[in-house]
Amino acid sequence: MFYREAGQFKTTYISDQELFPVKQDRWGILLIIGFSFIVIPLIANDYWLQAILIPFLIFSLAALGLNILTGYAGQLSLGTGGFMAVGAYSCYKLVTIFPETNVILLILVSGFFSAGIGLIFGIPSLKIKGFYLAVATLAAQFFFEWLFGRVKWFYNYNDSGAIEVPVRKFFDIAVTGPIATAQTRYVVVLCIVTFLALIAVNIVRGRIGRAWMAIRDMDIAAELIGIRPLTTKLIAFAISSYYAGVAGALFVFAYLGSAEVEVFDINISFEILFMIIIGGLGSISGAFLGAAFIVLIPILITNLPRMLGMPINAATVEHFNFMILGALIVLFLIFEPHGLAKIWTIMREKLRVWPFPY
Amino acid sequence: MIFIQPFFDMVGDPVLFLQVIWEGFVTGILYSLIAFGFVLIFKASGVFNFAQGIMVVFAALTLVGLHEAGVSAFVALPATILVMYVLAFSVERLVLRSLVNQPDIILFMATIGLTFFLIGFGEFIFGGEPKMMITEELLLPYDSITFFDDMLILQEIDIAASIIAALSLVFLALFLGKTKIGIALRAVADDHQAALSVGISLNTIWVVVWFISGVIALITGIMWGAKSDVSFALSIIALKALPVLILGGFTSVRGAIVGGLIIGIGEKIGEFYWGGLVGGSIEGWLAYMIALFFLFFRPQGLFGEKIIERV
Amino acid sequence: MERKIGETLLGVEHISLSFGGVKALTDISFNIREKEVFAIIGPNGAGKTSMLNVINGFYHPQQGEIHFKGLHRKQMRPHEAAVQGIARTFQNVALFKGMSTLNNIMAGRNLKMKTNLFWQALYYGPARTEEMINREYVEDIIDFLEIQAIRRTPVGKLPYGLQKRVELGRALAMDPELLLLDEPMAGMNIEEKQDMCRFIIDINEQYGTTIVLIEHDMGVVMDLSERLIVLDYGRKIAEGTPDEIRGNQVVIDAYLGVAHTN
Amino acid sequence: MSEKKAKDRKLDTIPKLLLDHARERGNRPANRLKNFGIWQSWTWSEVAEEVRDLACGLVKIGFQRGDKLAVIGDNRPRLYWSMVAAQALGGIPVPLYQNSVAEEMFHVLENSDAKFAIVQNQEQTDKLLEIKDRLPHLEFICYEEPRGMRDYNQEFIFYYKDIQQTGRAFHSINSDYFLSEVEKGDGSDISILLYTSGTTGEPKGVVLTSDNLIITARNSIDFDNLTSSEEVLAYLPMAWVGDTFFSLAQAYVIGFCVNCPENPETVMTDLKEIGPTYYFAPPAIYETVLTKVMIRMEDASKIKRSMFNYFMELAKTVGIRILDGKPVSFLEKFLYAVGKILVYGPLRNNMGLSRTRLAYTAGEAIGPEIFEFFRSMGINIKQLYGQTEASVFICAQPDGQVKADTVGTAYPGVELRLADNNEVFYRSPGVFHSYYKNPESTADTKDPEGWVATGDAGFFDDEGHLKIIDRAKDVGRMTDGTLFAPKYIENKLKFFPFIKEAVTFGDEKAYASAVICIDIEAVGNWAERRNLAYSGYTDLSARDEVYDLLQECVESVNADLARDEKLSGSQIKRYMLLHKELDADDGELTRTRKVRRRIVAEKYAVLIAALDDPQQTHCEIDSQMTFEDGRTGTVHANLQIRESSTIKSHVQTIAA
Repeated sequence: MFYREAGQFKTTYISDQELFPVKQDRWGILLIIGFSFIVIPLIANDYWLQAILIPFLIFSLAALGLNILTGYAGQLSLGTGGFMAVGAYSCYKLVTIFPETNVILLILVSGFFSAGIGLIFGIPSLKIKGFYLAVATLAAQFFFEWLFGRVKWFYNYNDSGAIEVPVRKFFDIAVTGPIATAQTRYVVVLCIVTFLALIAVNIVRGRIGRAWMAIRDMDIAAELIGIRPLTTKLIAFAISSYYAGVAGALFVFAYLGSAEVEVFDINISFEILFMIIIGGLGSISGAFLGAAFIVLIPILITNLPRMLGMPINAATVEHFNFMILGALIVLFLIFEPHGLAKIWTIMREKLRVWPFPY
Repeated sequence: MIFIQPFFDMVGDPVLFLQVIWEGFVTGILYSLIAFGFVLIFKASGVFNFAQGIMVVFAALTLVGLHEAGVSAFVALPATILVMYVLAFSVERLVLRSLVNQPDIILFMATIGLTFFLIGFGEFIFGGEPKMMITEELLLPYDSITFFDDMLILQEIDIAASIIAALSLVFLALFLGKTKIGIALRAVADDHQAALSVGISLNTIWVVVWFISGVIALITGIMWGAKSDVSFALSIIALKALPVLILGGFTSVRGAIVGGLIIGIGEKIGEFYWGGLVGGSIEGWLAYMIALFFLFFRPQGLFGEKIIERV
Repeated sequence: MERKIGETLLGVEHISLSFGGVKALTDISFNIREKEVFAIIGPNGAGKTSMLNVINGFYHPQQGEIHFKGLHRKQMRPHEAAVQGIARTFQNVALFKGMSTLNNIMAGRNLKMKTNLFWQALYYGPARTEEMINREYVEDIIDFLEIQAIRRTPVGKLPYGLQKRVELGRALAMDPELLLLDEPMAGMNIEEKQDMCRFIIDINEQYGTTIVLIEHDMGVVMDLSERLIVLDYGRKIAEGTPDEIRGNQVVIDAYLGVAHTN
Repeated sequence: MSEKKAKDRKLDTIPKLLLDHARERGNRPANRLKNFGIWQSWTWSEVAEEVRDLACGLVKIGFQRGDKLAVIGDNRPRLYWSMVAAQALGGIPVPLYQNSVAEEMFHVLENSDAKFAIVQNQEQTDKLLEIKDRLPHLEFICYEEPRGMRDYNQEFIFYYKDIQQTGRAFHSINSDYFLSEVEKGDGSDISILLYTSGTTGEPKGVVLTSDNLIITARNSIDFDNLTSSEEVLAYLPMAWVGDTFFSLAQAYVIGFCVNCPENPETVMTDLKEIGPTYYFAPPAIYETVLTKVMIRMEDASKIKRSMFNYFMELAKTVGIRILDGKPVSFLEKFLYAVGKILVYGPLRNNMGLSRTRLAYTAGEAIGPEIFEFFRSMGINIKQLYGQTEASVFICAQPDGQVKADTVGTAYPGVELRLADNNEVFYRSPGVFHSYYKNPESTADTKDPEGWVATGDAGFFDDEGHLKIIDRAKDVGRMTDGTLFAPKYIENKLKFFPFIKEAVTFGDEKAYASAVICIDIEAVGNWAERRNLAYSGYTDLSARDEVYDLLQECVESVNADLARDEKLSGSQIKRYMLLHKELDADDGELTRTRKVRRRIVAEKYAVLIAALDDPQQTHCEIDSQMTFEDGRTGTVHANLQIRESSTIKSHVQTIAA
């Protein structure tokens, strides 16, 4: 309905392969970005930032990572939590070892550790496929849960066994630690997520992205046109784990403030898997949609009944959350395996051909 | 060096070593049972049923829950079996039927969804807190026999578990071998068309296999519940069935059993002799590592068939 | 036509291949010369596809060896074959279903694209330039195969005939020296077949690509190919020009033989 | 102003204009071609170079002043350039219809004694090679697309780019040659030779001078105030005068950009991408677009459909008034604005007409509802009346005075007069120089004072708009002396979807009557919706219900005619529905589905006699017909004749 594509013709391949070739889309996305960078910090209160927006962004990042591996390269992973943990703990160590260095930089660096780990756990993907691989990734999950829980060095021998995020300043504004305001942390997270999302989009639409999808859709044919399966998969594992790692670091540093290894247990791996299933496998926007969806469910379950004047206790909320999540996954897989992203594209198409039905 | 030491310990104290192996053997059997139910489903419907572990907990909880609700044990038992049937039935109706012909990975993820649903549902009904398995009521022994003047201790319940497990395996083997549905079931594993020619619809078969593995889950649940207590924490341990499968191969019953024992014994030994050296409780991941290690040499598992790729 | 044929490009020497006990190929030898169109025919299950799979390194024969452009090799991974300039289409289309026609063919350029992750991540500078150069190359193929109209369509949605075309395009994008076509016209109607024939001839003449093709439609084979071999039960039962083969009694038996017919 | 005039006087040939644009707006786009997935673009200065190189190349291979250059192919920038190149060298381009067969081309090439031919591709080359040995004059063939041309190594066949190559070399040596050649050009020079597919006999070559085209173009640009920023899509045959005028003359005079589609199949998508601001299409295309819209809307959800219908209704009343600058109430304005967001805007976008400021249609009468549909959505579509001999424009509708059934007022610089048989004569700067090598027919059409006979009959309505009614030779007089214009009435009838064909009779008769063929699909649907069972065409067309349905159509046509005092006498008094479709196989239609009036008249003489005899209410007929399988047989039918009420013309009553 809002699309006026007549007259938007392309005279170069560069303009033809723009991220958003249609002008109306460009405006839309600019609007969203502008809103989240300028308006939200001004209007949103701490609850919104702390309870919804920050976790939403961080989960989006993790989901983005998993979607690169599972949605684009077709390698199912159940170890996301483990890789996030690696990111978080390496970040913690870095911050304590280099107190002077800019924490944002360290967060980005800590991603490389999990990338490295991802590489190692990706190696089996050469030999094993599908479920076998999925199970293999569980190894990562449980191993790191154990490692960071047991080996005291990782949490600097705290009695609590938890990692406490120290205060770090950036142009003497506290960006991490107890005294960092929600606004600041939100903006930091937003910047990092936007930046990494852009990179993801670029990789996905280029040579590497095509190689991933080729492996995913038909690995034999892919190899026969000269795509190296192992390298391609390993790159996917590395990049995916990098995103997971940074997400993990942010999860502790910009969201929780302090954490024990349990926050990275297998359930978080599943939740993130669910995000990309509901959001849409093989779609960048899907990661965000899915994350939003899953972050919002528990909040709705808590608040809706309260609004209706029948508050339910936390445990029940937890139970409902599980049930609803599970049910939703099955429903989405049955009715829209390509998730919210697909639903959105269908809507967009409808708008484009409006008032025609197709 | 320090990692070699344990070997001497084993030789040094064979009885203790025996004890460890026995412990491992018992857990191994339980792994095998879960894996077995799993293989059943995978062979018959090609579904990688992630929910098998949860079904164990769910079954056990239902049994205990019913009993707590005042139902006598021997009514509760068949009642639970009925519940497991209803579960199998509804899974087939609501999930499998609508997902038929979808890529396996989709079905796999669906079972993860199912897992979550069952966890939420179970906890909602029976509450989150751990429960005691009604061992006595089910007339299961709970003493222990000792050998080598109390050096080697075998729990009677463990022995019972092993026996029951063995029995149920035998029983199932017979069932698969002799009964019409059993044959059909095996046929499905090889070729869906063939199965139809036997004259049993796929859907029935699916219900049946899911039901059978539900029952197996119940047995497992009881045994396990008797050893520890019944709570959803179990479901994580139940995931151990997965490395067992990798080891044994998804499609092989034998593999499930052998794999289960290897993992069970392997991780007990590892935990007991090496665990301490690296901070303890390495059971959590050792199984997976063992499995991964095996994968490098036999990607299709110990007993899985080799896949010839065609283009 | 004969004049343009050069010396041997690919040599197949005493290849035997078996799966478990099953013998797929037995002691096959033949030579393919530069710029020629070479056909492999034979009844179903004669081992034609297995032969192609051996040539581009997907199957590893137990005996015999293959030399391509002079260099001998026993075993090689498929992507190495691709690097050496062997491209391939499949009997039952093996496209990347989730991707558009354009991206499928672009994927074929993968080997020719080199920019590193860093530039890829920025989608700028070398990466973008490279992308554009290859896009131009691909558009050339799209134009050549007359599939402009389906440039952005996900290949999954395309009719069979077009999918085959796209697959050919993907193989062309590798700008191969040796092009293996596995039943390029299976299940096509007359017009589609004629188009495909035209394309194959044009490829052979315009790009000077050597072509090995498996095809059931004898008419097509006889028109297109300069030489062909006939396989039956994994054995080579005849080799020669179309005319020689037409007259060959053994071949006729193999085809009309009650043993197996398609 | 005055020095603009002076400048215009200097820029009196298309090549001169080209060089001027290269100087004035060198970097603005002149041509685009959808190719390899994007719109390849050429700026004016690039075009100037391309043309220069080609021209120099042509000279190298022996092109001389006065030589004819045949141009054959789809709309392609390079083909347009080759026309300009020829003109630059004082040669004469001769565009041909790209889809005509070799034989049809033969006549044109022979008659124009073309020495060079520049063609698009292998297909066209093959056609020429077929007939080349019978064309002594044809010396060189140059192809634009190399695909499949590998083995064409005859020495007289050249590749476009190679010629340009030599041209570039030539230019680098004598760099002022091209300029001087262009300077030699003059407005009175012959600019182009266009062959009209004459309805009778062989096509005639219409000779147009630069002045013809350029002056007319200048007038048209002032008339519709076109600017250099227009975007047009060139998709109609280059051999047709309209394309020459819009894509060459107008484009080069004012300097707007001409876009060429990827290939004939993709025109619609390419149209949408470009979104032309200035658009021409024959009525048929507008009609198909409208039908497509309607069909697609059929499948839309109920809410959408009713919304669509509501706003289209609104548009019919409001939109057109807004477009004609007539007053509308605030509420109407508001509702129309809403409609613009919900319906008109998106619809125009889907049709690729979002940016269209001005659209023309011509050639034949356009159905009023089609015409209204587009205008109501704010697309300023107008009708024009013209012909090759006039360099297109004779009449056109000024903004704000647009009617469905007239072709507008005399065009700037055009004088009009009607002969007493109502044939339209005109005189204008655009009047053609002559018919090539055909002085007698030149003399027949164009008298010494420069008045040209159009061969069309028409009259002016009370607002001075010309109304074309029919070919002059077909217009007759009824016994009471009123004009009888069969085609005009038949068209009005055919605008109704239910009527496939209609043949009217009235010349030298007391009253007009009509033989009507129903449209089996439209009427068939109508019947099904009333679950009215029928066995076939003959059965259906004999039904009373159908007659009643058609009665309305006929009478509304009569009402329509009544509004024209000159035609009101020719209202249809009696009609019948023919028992069979008119069929080309039975020789009743031409292959292009035009009615062969005379043959029909002979074949169905009985019916016509019956129609003319007020007593008869039925009429028996045995008629030959050819069935689908090619068998022929005779069909017997007893056809009913209906009276249709006629209205007394208001005009007359007022007059009285």
